[in-house]
Amino acid sequence: MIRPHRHQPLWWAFALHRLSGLALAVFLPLHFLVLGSALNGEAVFDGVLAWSDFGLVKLAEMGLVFLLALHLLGGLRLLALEFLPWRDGQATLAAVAGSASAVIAFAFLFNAI
Amino acid sequence: MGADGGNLSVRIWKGGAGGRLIEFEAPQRANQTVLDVVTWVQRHRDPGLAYRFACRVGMCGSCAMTVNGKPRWTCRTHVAKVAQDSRLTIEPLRNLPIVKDLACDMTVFFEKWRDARGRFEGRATRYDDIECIAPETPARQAVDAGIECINCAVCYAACDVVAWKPDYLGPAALNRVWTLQNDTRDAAQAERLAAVAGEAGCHNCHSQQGCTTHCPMSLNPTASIAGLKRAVFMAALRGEV
Amino acid sequence: MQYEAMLEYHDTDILILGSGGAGLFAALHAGQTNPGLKVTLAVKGLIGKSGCTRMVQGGYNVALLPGDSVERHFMDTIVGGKWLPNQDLAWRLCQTAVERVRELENEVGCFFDRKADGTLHGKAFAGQSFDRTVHKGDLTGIEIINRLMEQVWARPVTRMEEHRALALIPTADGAALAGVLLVDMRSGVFRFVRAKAVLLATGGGPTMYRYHTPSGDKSMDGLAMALRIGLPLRDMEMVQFHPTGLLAGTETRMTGTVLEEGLRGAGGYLLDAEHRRFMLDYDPQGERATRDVVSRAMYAEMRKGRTTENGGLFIQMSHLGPDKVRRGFKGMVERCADCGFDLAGGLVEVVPTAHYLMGGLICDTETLTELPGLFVAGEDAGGVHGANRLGGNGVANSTVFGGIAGEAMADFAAKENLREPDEALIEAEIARALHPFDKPAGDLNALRERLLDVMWEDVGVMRTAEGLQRGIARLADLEAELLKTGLADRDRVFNLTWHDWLNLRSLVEVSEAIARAALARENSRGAHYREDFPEAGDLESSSFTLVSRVGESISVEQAPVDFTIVKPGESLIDDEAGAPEAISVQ
Amino acid sequence: MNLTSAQLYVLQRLSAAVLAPLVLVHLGLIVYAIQDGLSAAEILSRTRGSFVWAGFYSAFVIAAAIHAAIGLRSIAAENLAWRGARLDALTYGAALLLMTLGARAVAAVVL
Ligand SMILES: Cc1cc2nc3c(=O)[nH]c(=O)nc-3n(C[C@H](O)[C@H](O)[C@H](O)COP(=O)(O)OP(=O)(O)OC[C@H]3O[C@@H](n4cnc5c(N)ncnc54)[C@H](O)[C@@H]3O)c2cc1C
Ligand code: HEM
Ligand code: SF4
Ligand code: F3S
Ligand code: FES
Repeated sequence: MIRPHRHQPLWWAFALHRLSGLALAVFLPLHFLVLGSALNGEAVFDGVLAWSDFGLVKLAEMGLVFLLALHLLGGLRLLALEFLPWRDGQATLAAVAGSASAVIAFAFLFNAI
Repeated sequence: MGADGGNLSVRIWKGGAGGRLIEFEAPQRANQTVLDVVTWVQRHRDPGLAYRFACRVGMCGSCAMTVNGKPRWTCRTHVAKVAQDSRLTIEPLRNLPIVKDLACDMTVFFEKWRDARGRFEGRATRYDDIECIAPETPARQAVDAGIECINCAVCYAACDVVAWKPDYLGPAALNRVWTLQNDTRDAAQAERLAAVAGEAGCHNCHSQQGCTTHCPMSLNPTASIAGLKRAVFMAALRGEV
Repeated sequence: MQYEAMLEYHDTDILILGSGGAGLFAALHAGQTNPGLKVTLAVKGLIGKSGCTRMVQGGYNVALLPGDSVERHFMDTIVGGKWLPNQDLAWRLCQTAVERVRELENEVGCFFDRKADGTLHGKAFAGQSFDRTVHKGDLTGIEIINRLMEQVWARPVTRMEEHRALALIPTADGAALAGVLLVDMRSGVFRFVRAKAVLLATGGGPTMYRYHTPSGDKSMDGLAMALRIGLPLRDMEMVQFHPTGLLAGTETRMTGTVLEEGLRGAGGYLLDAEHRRFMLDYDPQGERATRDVVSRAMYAEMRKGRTTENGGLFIQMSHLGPDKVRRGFKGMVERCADCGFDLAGGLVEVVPTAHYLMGGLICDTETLTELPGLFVAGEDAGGVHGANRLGGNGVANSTVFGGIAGEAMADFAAKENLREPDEALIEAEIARALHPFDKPAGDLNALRERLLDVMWEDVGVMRTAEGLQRGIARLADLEAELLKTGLADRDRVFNLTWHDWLNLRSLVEVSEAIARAALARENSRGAHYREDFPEAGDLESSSFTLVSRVGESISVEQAPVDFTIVKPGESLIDDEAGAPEAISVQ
Repeated sequence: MNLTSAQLYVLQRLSAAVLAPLVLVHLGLIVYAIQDGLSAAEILSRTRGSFVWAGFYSAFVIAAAIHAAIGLRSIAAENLAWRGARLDALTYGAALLLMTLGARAVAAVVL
């Protein structure tokens, strides 16, 4: 499935950007629903938020934070690539974006537990 | 003489779109390109094998094929560089219709080059002097950076967007267009920008950089396309495209 | 007719064979001259991607830079051609090159290299008195052909790609050309294209030598076709060898490909197998002597037997400093590296390699041949270069005369009607092309190798009457065997082996013409060297050879050179007789 | 409303540029706010009645709706080979859905 012509870091950067974007787009309506539940009173909202105390949910949240950070930083790389003069080393930049996202995600997890 | 005695096991695509890989044994040599292996098979094992080449020195861009899964020019790819355990798999380029075996129909590639308005449209004529243009001007350097394309379609085969959106003009045509948009002698830049701002245009590119990674001439279509996107962005804001 | 089911008919006003500099320019100019005409471009490979114009590295000679003149370019061409060129053609070349380069730059879109002040840069090429070679880095041909190709793709030209011309078909009375028989290589369908005017621009290409530079699609088809309908070819003995072809062994297509001229110019050494520099034994200019001199010295050295593993010599660049070489010859160093050789730091095996055929069809300055309806331009045309072609005059020749042909054909076609072909000849030519299909399969490859050896050994860099006669006899044997050899794969669809067979047949036929012309010229001029007649002969009474085919045999005549513009000993340049003195502005 | 593909591109990049600082702040806030666990009271005390946050989240919702809808459009066109009316329906549908749910969410936390 992953054919050899794709074996290069920037194809992976593209794939991750796409997957993270898709995941965020799927998550966002849910997120809005959760926030919207406040309309039905603080208690309902709290009830929904209580879910986030489960370890597994925490991990999933961390995943989301990772994806958001990754998509943000990756997106910034793309905006820079498209709107600033060309610079080499895009693969390095993509790797930096990936690592920074991981750092942010762990920071989140650390703070969360 | 030159032979290192070993054998290569070569799988070669035979037939059209519904073809399959056929296995051949070919002698391994010290000085041997992938094109030489294909030629050897045609000359000694399968006289019906179809493939294309012309210059054999990396100038005409006719000999590109998929070698062990990657698009490459075959006349300048030494077997030692790509063979894995003396094995080679040779298929036609992706994203183009197959005529037969390893030969693709490149018509659509050149049609897109044309449709992108990938040609010079100047003001001066054969009776005018040649324009004075200093080599260090940024515009001239931008032209030079992208001009040495041999239209081999390796980038075109490497790009997934071409595969997914068959109308997409593709990296080679857009790279050429960018050189023209930087050409101070050209007089059709507005029309050309419109030609690459449409449904099939430059903004379909997702900077996968397969084009730049695989281009045998070390060109950077990604950068060229980024330049075009920028120009289309500004033009769209001004309501021009 | 027997082959009716395999044959399709097409009509066009102008048919162009070949898409090198000559063919593409003809297509452009024909359309510009008369947009109402239907122009068809048929080519053996893909448009713009086949042929040698694409492979031009050095550049384009033109008298466009301050201090140069058309007269000077012309004198260089005549002196370089050892007084054999047709002077009217050579003058037209030098004169029109000026307009053509401007057209390439201003209308077609080529972007030639500039000097720091922004004006055109001209580089030095051996054998010329002025640094007039305009270029785009060392990939000039790509720039010229890509730009032309784009322009042609954007115009209403009917494209017949991977169509091989098989035969020129005159009218039944032989008074004019009616059209061309082609085969669509992808489908195996034969097509007869009737045309009011046809341009032969298939680009010669001496690929019958063991070592050769031209692209793989070139096999002298054009000249073989012309010979078959009785048209005379001139200067056929004039085969130019390039001194530094890459030698990488047999069974690799890398062998024979050019390592650029500039390597010697920059101070590269040629060494024998014992690493001894030998060029100074032959010429005080050493490695920087002209192509023919260096090629002969190398050949002589190789005959002494001190050759490398693959039977050649070495080129060494490392004494100039590997980093400097890597910078100065980036493209060349990379190409060698791709193929496994270290040009910058090591030794690379080289051998003289057949590069260009000066000979070709006779035509006038409007590119018309003696057969009404047939025009010729580019490497298929003879007479422009005489005994030697200056580096940089090849692409000038094809683009200049290709453009002229486009205009001339448009004017001609506007006045003419389509003509009826000799149907029997079409029939016979199809049968001829299908010949190998009902013969038992044989070893085509061994036959090709034999042809390459015959030409290299007997009709090559240095020639003798004895060798040439032996060569002619060996060629005859070879042809007989080829006619008995058939194909293993009987499908006509994209059957490269069939086309190999057809290539071989064209090559054998033209090889005989070369050998016979070489036998007839009993002196040594330019690219032609007879060990048994080493003198150049009297310049005033210079003559050129004319080969034509009468029935099954080939006859050679000699015709005197008409010095229409300058005579030997004279010069168009003041204060200088003959060769303009070497000056260099930079 | 029929946008050209170039206009869609412009909108996508502009919305991304708007989103970038908003997401950055949002991310910072998440990492900081999660420290003491999430509680409705805490979130709402910050947001209720605040014009700043109302503006912040409204901008976020609008930009995200535009940005994600166009992004989904690319994905559907390229990976699912959707074209034409279907593609438009997806784009505008997604934008509308996000806009609606987003507006509701903003209302819930701000009002
Ligand atoms: C490696 C190399 C480097 C060179 N460098 C220089 C240089 O620096 N400067 C210079 O001036 N010259 C140079 N030359 C010479 C120059 O390339 C040629 O003189 C010139 O390009 C010939 O142009 P053409 O149009 O006649 O033929 P080509 O460009 O060779 O085109 C011939 C065309 O005819 C087609 N064809 C062949 N047979 C058939 C057939 N049977 N039916 C249909 N089509 C057919 C071919 O496919 C091709 O499209 C070089 C040549 C080589 C090989
Ligand atoms: C909530 C937030 C976000 C969502 C739901 C989201 C969603 C998406 C989706 C679905 C895509 C399409 C993916 C693709 O074409 O491969 C996409 C693309 C993109 N996103 Fe986001 N995104 C969000 C935030 C951001 C941010 C903050 C940026 C920042 C800078 C950004 C920049 C981009 C860019 C540049 C693309 C285009 C990629 C391309 O076409 O090559 N996105 N986004
Ligand atoms: S950009 Fe590179 S890969 Fe693409 S066609 Fe040109 S030379 Fe080939
Ligand atoms: S591979 Fe394709 S996606 Fe863009 S950067 Fe190159 S054109
Ligand atoms: S044969 Fe011309 S690039 Fe390979």
